[in-house]
Formats: sequence, C-alpha cells, structure tokens
Amino acid sequence: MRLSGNGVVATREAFLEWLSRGRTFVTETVARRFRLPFPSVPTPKAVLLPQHEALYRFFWARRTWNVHPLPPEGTPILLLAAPCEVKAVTDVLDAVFLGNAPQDPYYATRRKNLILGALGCTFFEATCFCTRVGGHPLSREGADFFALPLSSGVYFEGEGVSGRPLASSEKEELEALVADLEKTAPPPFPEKTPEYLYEAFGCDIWEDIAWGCLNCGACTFLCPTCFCFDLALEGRLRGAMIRTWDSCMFPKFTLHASSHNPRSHPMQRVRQRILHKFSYHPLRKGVFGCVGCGRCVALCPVNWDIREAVERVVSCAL
Amino acid sequence: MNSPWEPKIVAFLCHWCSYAGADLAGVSRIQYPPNIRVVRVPCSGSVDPLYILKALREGADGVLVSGCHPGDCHYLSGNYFARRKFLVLHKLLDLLGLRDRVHFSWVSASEGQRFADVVKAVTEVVRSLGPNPLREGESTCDTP
Amino acid sequence: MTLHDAARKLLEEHKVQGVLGYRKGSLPFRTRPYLFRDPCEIEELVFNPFCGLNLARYLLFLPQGIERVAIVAKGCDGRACVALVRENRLRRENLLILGVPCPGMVDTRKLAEWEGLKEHEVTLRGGEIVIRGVAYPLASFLDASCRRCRYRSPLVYDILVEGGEVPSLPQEDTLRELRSLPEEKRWEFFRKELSRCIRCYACRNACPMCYCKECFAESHKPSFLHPSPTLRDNFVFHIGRAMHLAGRCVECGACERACPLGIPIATLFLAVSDTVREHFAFEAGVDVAAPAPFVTYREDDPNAFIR
Amino acid sequence: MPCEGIYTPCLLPIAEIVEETRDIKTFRIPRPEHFVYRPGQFAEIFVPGVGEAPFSISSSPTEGTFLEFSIKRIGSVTQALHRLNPGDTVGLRGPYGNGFPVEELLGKHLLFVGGGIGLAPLRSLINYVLSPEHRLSFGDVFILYGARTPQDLVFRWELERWRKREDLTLCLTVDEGNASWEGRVGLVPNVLREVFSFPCTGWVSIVCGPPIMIKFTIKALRELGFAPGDILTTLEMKMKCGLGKCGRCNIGPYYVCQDGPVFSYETLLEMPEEY
Repeated sequence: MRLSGNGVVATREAFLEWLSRGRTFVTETVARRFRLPFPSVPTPKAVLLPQHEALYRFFWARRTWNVHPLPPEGTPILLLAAPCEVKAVTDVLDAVFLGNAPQDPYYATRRKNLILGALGCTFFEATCFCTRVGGHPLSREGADFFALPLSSGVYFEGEGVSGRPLASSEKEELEALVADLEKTAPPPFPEKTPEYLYEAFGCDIWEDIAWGCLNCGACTFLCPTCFCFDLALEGRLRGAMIRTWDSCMFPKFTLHASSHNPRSHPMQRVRQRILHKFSYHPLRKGVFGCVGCGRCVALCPVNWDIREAVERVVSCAL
Repeated sequence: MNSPWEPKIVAFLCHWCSYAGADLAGVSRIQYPPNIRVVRVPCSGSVDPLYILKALREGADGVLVSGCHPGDCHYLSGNYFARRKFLVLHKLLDLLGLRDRVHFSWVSASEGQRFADVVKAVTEVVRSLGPNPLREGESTCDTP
Repeated sequence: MTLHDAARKLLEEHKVQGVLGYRKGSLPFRTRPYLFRDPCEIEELVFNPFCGLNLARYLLFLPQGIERVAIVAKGCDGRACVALVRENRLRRENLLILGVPCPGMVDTRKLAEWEGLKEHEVTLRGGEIVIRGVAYPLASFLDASCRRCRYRSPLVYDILVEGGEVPSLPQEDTLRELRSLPEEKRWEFFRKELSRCIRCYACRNACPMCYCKECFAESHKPSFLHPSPTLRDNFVFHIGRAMHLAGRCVECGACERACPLGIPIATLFLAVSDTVREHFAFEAGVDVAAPAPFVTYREDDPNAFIR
Repeated sequence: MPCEGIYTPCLLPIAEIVEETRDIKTFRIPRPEHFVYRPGQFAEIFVPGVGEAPFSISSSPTEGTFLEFSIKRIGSVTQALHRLNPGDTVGLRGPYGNGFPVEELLGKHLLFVGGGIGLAPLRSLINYVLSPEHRLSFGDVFILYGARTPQDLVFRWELERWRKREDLTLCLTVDEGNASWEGRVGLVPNVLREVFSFPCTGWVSIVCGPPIMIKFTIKALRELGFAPGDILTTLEMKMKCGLGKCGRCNIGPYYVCQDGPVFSYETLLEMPEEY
C-alpha cells in the first residue's frame, strides 16, 4: 500500500507537539535523517524484544526450589520508524512471536502498548534496498500513522494530528517525490528468489561468498528482523532465566551437547543467515525475512554486502 | 534484611604461604575483619586474571590475591610470573578507575599478624569505596 | 616497484598462490579484504587511507589450496604477521610480506559530517586531508591507534613498495587526556562506554591476535560471563580480552574500527601495550626472537603496587 | 505449582530413577494434569541453577500418571540430572513437537529400528501401540534394537517384557558381544538386511539412533524396498525455546521443535543437509 494522498498537512510544530504528548522514541535511522528531539533506539526490535530480559526467577528457600514467573511488562510507547523498520515488525517479528502459536506474552504485551509510526523516506541511501524485497520508502502498511516531511510542513495520514488539506503545490511535490523515488528505486529481486536460493544450497560458490566475513554478530544484532534468541540461566542458588539475543553467526549457536555441530564451518553460518532471510522464511511465511534497511551493510566491519551475496547466489542458481 | 552494607572480599591465597599465614592468624587468635571469603589456590601464579574479573562480576566488592614473597615460591618462580600479570591488571584497573578494588600482597606462612594487617587494610580501603559499581541495575538475581 | 606490479609479478611467477589485499567496497570510503588469485584481478587492488582492517586476521582463515600467500601489510599488519609467526600460528616461509608505508587510517565516522561526500572529493596532501577543497590537519581525522603509531612501515618485509608517501606526523600520546582525569571521571567514561557494548564480538573477530578456538567469553565450562550484555559481563569480556592481549596486541586499532557502535575499545589494549612496553621493554610483533613478556620475569620487576 | 507463562517450567519432584547403563538413567516424574502428549513429543527439563535442555519422552501416554525421560550423561544439564536423587526437584515445560503421526500409522505393520539411547522416543510409540486399547488397530510389530555392547542396552526390563509377548518380533544386536551374550552381533543396518525378509508392502519403518546409524539404516531400508514416505525418523537439533521462536533449530523452512522432531525421509530428502 502506498500513501493514499488523503492525509493532511500539519505544521512541523504541531506534529512535534503531538509526538511529545507520550513517551516518544525514534529509531537510529530516523534520528540520522531527521533531527527530531527524541531519544533514539537502534531498531524497533530493541523495544519489542530487548537484548536482555528476565523471564522468571528461581531461588532456593525453605529447603525447596521456587520458580516465580516475571509477568510481561509494557508501558505505552510511541515509536517513529522508517517504513522498512515498520515492515520488520509487522511482517517478521509479529509473524514469529504472535502468528505462531503459542503467542509470546512478553512480546504481545509490548506490541499492544506500541504505537508505531512510519516516517516516509525521501531518498535512497547507498545502503538502502527496501524496494528489492517488496518494501517501499513511502509505504504506510502496518503503521499506525504515516508522516512525511514536506517543504511546507508535515504530511500526515492517520489519527491524532489535525491539519489542512493538501494544497495543489503540495500534491505536486508528493507526485514529484513518488516519481523521483520510482526512478531511483533498486529493482526487486527475482520473484522466485526463495526457490532459487533453496536450490543453490549445495552450490560451490558459498565458500567464496562467505570469505571475508568475520562471523561476528554485528549484522544480526543490529538487524531489525533477526529474532533469534538464547535462554541462558544466571545464578546458581538464586537467579533468573535470561532471554538475550543470539546470532546464527556464532559457532556455539547450534553446538549440541554431544559436541556435534551441524553448522561448524563459518561458511555454513553465513549461508544460514542468507537463506533464512531470503529463502526459508519466505517459503514458510510468504514474505522475505529481510526488509532492506541496509543497516547490516552500513555497519559491517568488512563491508560484506548481503545484496551482492543474494545476487551472486541467484545468478548461480539460474 | 536492612543490616548495614559490609564489603565482601574474595581472597585468593596461595596454599604454601598466604593460606598458611591465614591459618596462623587463626590459631594465634589474631583478630581480623570477617569480610574475606578465601579461595585456596596452589600458587599465586595460577591465579588467572579472569578469576579476579569473575569474582568482581559475581558481586565481590574487592579482591585480594596473596602469595609467597618473591624468591620464596614453592614452585620457585610462580609468583614472579604472577607479579607481571598482576602489574598489567593493576595498571589497567587503575586506568578504569577501579584500582583499589583489587589488591595484591605477599604474606609468608609465618606472618599471621601481617596477614591480619593486610586484610584489615584491604577491608578498610574497600569499605571506603562502597559497593561494587558493576552491580548496578542488578535486580533479577539478588532479591528473591 | 609499485604495489600493483609487485603483486602481479608474484602471482604471474607463481611465487604465491594468493595475494591478500584490499579491494574497493560497495560503499564510498569503504574497502574490503580480498584474496587475489588471478593476476588479471590485480587492477582492483587498492591501498588508501581507508584500509583500516588488519589483513593478518585472514592469514589463519585461508581457503584450502593456498600454501604460500602474500599479504599487503601496513606497519601494524606487519607486526601482526611477526607476532603470529612468533606464536607458531604461521610459518614465515609460507608468508610473503608486501610492505606498504602507511599514511595513517582515516576514521570514516569523522567524514559523516559532510553529507553525500564522494570519494573523489577527499584527497591527502602531505600531512593534510583536503575535503571539498578545504584542507584540514590529517591527524585530527586519524584513529587513535594511528595517531600514536610507532611503526608506519612494516619492520619485517620481503618487498617494500616504493612511492607511498608517509606524512611525518608527530606521535601523540592519545591516552594522556584520559589519564589526567580524576578516578571517578575515568570510571564514569568506561562505565558509559562499556554499557553500550552489545557483545557482537566484532572487535574480537576483527583482531588478528584473537584466534582461540574457544574464546573464554563463550566457554561454558568454566563459564566466566553471561551472554547478555550487562555492564558486569561486558566488563569481564573486555578487560579479560585486554589481559589476553597483553604483550600480544599489535596496536592496529582494527577492533575499534570494527565496532559497529563506535566504542573506543582500543583504549584498553593500547593502555595494556603501554604498560608492557614501559615495564617489560617488550613490543608485540617487533622482534621474532624476543621472549614473550609473560613467559619470563626479572627479579627487579615493579613490586611497589604489592602490599 | 501453577505454570504461568510459556517459558516458565513447573516444578515437580523426581519419583524414581532407574539406572539403565553406566551413563544412561531413566527419570520418572509425575505427569501434571495439563500435560497431554503424543508419542514422539519432547519436553524441556529445567535443573535449577544449571540450565534447561530438551528431552524426548520415553513413556507412552497410555501408561498413566507419570512421565519418563531416559537421559544420557553428556553435557552440563544431563550431568546435573544424573547427580539428582528421587525427591529432588526439576522443572518441566512442554510437551513440544509434532510427535509420531499415529493416525497415519493405523492398520500398518510397524518396523522399529533403534540404536543406543535412540530407543527412548521409539519406546513411547511401541508401548502406545502395544497397549491393550490400541494393539488391534495396528498390524505386525517388529523391533530391531542395537547397542554398542550388551551393557549399553537400555530398558532391559522392558526388552524382557517385550520378548515375552507373542504379538511382536524382537531382535537385539550389539556391535561387540561378550561371553554371556547370546544375541546377534553386528551393526544395525547389516542385521536389518538379514532379519527383515518380508515384502515391505504395508510396513512403515520408524528409525531413531545416532546420525551415522540413521544414515546407513535408511540406506538399508531403501534397498529393502521402503518408499521414502514410509520411513520416519526423529531429528536432533540444538533447541532453547521449544516453541518455534528462538530460531536455532531452523533447518530449511522447518523448525525442528515445531515441525519435528519426527520427519519422514521424504521430507528429509528435500531439506538442506544441516542436521
């Protein structure tokens, strides 16, 4: 869904005033592009699935073990994110934590308390590739409201901010922006990409593709869709079960107690990351597990570029 | 529950000297603060800096590592090697602003009084520093 | 001989099966590691002030079939090679060090202020960096590890490439400012920085000297820390790693450049290297024959810090 | 203790511990009322202060009010479990996984091939099939079970019970016999070729054991004429949540904890080989 054009134009002050009414955060991407006076979080994931969270406590008392579940907590939060980051929540995280019975109560509570706004993008950064994976810089799909800075104010779709109808010059500005984005949009990956990649599992180019990757967790931890987590106990006589992010890049991710490791080689782990996002997840849920925000490309210590990797594998399969 | 805060100090004592020194302090009825929790190690050279870090991580307010005097090591040179490691750790913790959390000493088996004095001094220093700053934000594991 | 000629010649004459070098990245001001195996590819080999990664890291992760490899080495990459040979990770005869004098590596984060900056808009001129026609002192754009670098060209090399211009920059004591702060302020600084760490292990994995099969940070038996990035776990990870790198850190700063959050983590390792240099007169990767500082001792080592 | 939240285990006392072999013990714990399971499913067992790990349930739901887990001492959690005594507390979460497709097996002849501790999940289904209320719904039952040595055979009392029944064939084999061993000696796949001499129409084979045994047993079964869809096996994968959320048991488009652990060889064939 693209923007409908049925929104209103509010002044920047009115928009900011409305945002300031609640506990408002912006994602780092939004913070970098638009200087807004709100604290930033890395991605919506950091709000919905914190990196460190205690699920239950256990302790030894009165000569017996006790377990106390820690109830889910969530305070209302308003988060302004880029459209791709909104898509990461609605397409990927929601599907895993809510669409897959049983629902995760911790995620569900926080999600219920989250007002997620999309702030449209007016240009593609060098790392952006949302249009390659089915997204759009002006998409308001899944967001509770949509905003876009215009030269004369802020274009707003949704409830809460009052403004005036679009003037014809603003309509033209919007149309010009859409046309401009259309021209510069990176073209989508082939429709059958998940199938091609699945076929290419045994291809011999993986070694070459994975070479250079340090196998660190920077890409997965800073990714808005990577949801894999670890449950690790803290403490011995009293402590808690802690949920913390984990990464398929780490050798211990799949290490069995028997010391068998199905993905012991760095190449296998890189392959798992690409295939999980671009093949396994789409085959299971019908949407890419990547939203094209480009954070992994921008933050990779060795400039390992997932776009090139997918292109190479697709061309290998073809 | 609301008893005043008392520092907890983990002491790694070498089996041949400092542990025997602590023993002597005990049998000689020399009083020293009950704040230390002793871990007996074969030699101060066997104390990996990670043990010290782990003790701080687990909530110790201070750490004391004690071994034989230079030249007196039961294994001839263990404490000389230890001294090099400890110097680096000491300087690094100094940079971090945590210098006085971790103390090193040489105490021989015959120095019961000296052991008590060292523990007294270390306890006083750590007490003046207050609780371990690494424990901030720690709520899940401490209170049942 | 220029870098390209030397590299091409080595491949053409089958002196090595591969040349470990840098290639242009997919983003402006980024380079990426690449193993050149075909002489025709050598055109793509680059060396510029954005080659901050330490290539020696890849010497231990070469694809099969590569027996002898050439490495494009700045001073610090060269030191890492020596250190790895010293630790018996590599055989010197399987390694051909292609030394390049290093102008210092520009901290790309400092270029973010100029929006939409293109690569051709930045040039180096002597000790200056020229951005969109305006000259700035180069030193203020360099990483801390480069500002204090003692060995810009490799000390040990097989071929030293000609022509690279090495600006003579003064060696700065980048830790002086921090050291002059009072104790509480220093802890305040480290508490803040260590709390930011998300423990992605990019610093460790980018480090040429961190090659343990099982890192203490991920060990379960014994377990030294929890995988969650709390202050105390981050403290054990970084200080523990600094202790493991004492006398081994080659002061390249690759860890700090790798950090996706820009935590000045190299500070710890540089401080440890200073201690080792000052008190044990040892520098990692400088002398293949010198004994490591922690397998030897002197009876008159500093003792004043011990009660 | 009530079980709240999907990640919180409920605490239960261990009722009984049976020492099966020198490194395998069977733990019997009371079955909480809400814990309704199918053969082949697994549960997460929590040892306070140590950790949590997934184990397949080796008892059959037809057996009443207890659950049994047969556990080999391998990692930190299993080591801690082996140190526990009857009356000690463990936590339980589950049941998880798909279990064996019992409805699809109705009326079929069943060939069970187990190796080592791999008999545990099979035992759940075997006892389900052998229970008086279900026995008539299934055809012939053939059990081939192998272990490294006679001392490594698990469920010895159970094997004795099965041997006495006339409505099944039990064949035991060991890789390395000893003086008192009167059964067969040989690797499971080889013995399978020798003893299973019937036409395989109407038979379904259920295989569980160490990966290498599974691999060669499947090869032998294919030679005997079993279609890939008629071979069932259970996969092992590192797991944490058991709920298809934590992501680590992902193989291809499947999550072993939700879509498995029971897979047909047909499905396995199209899966990336990373298990």
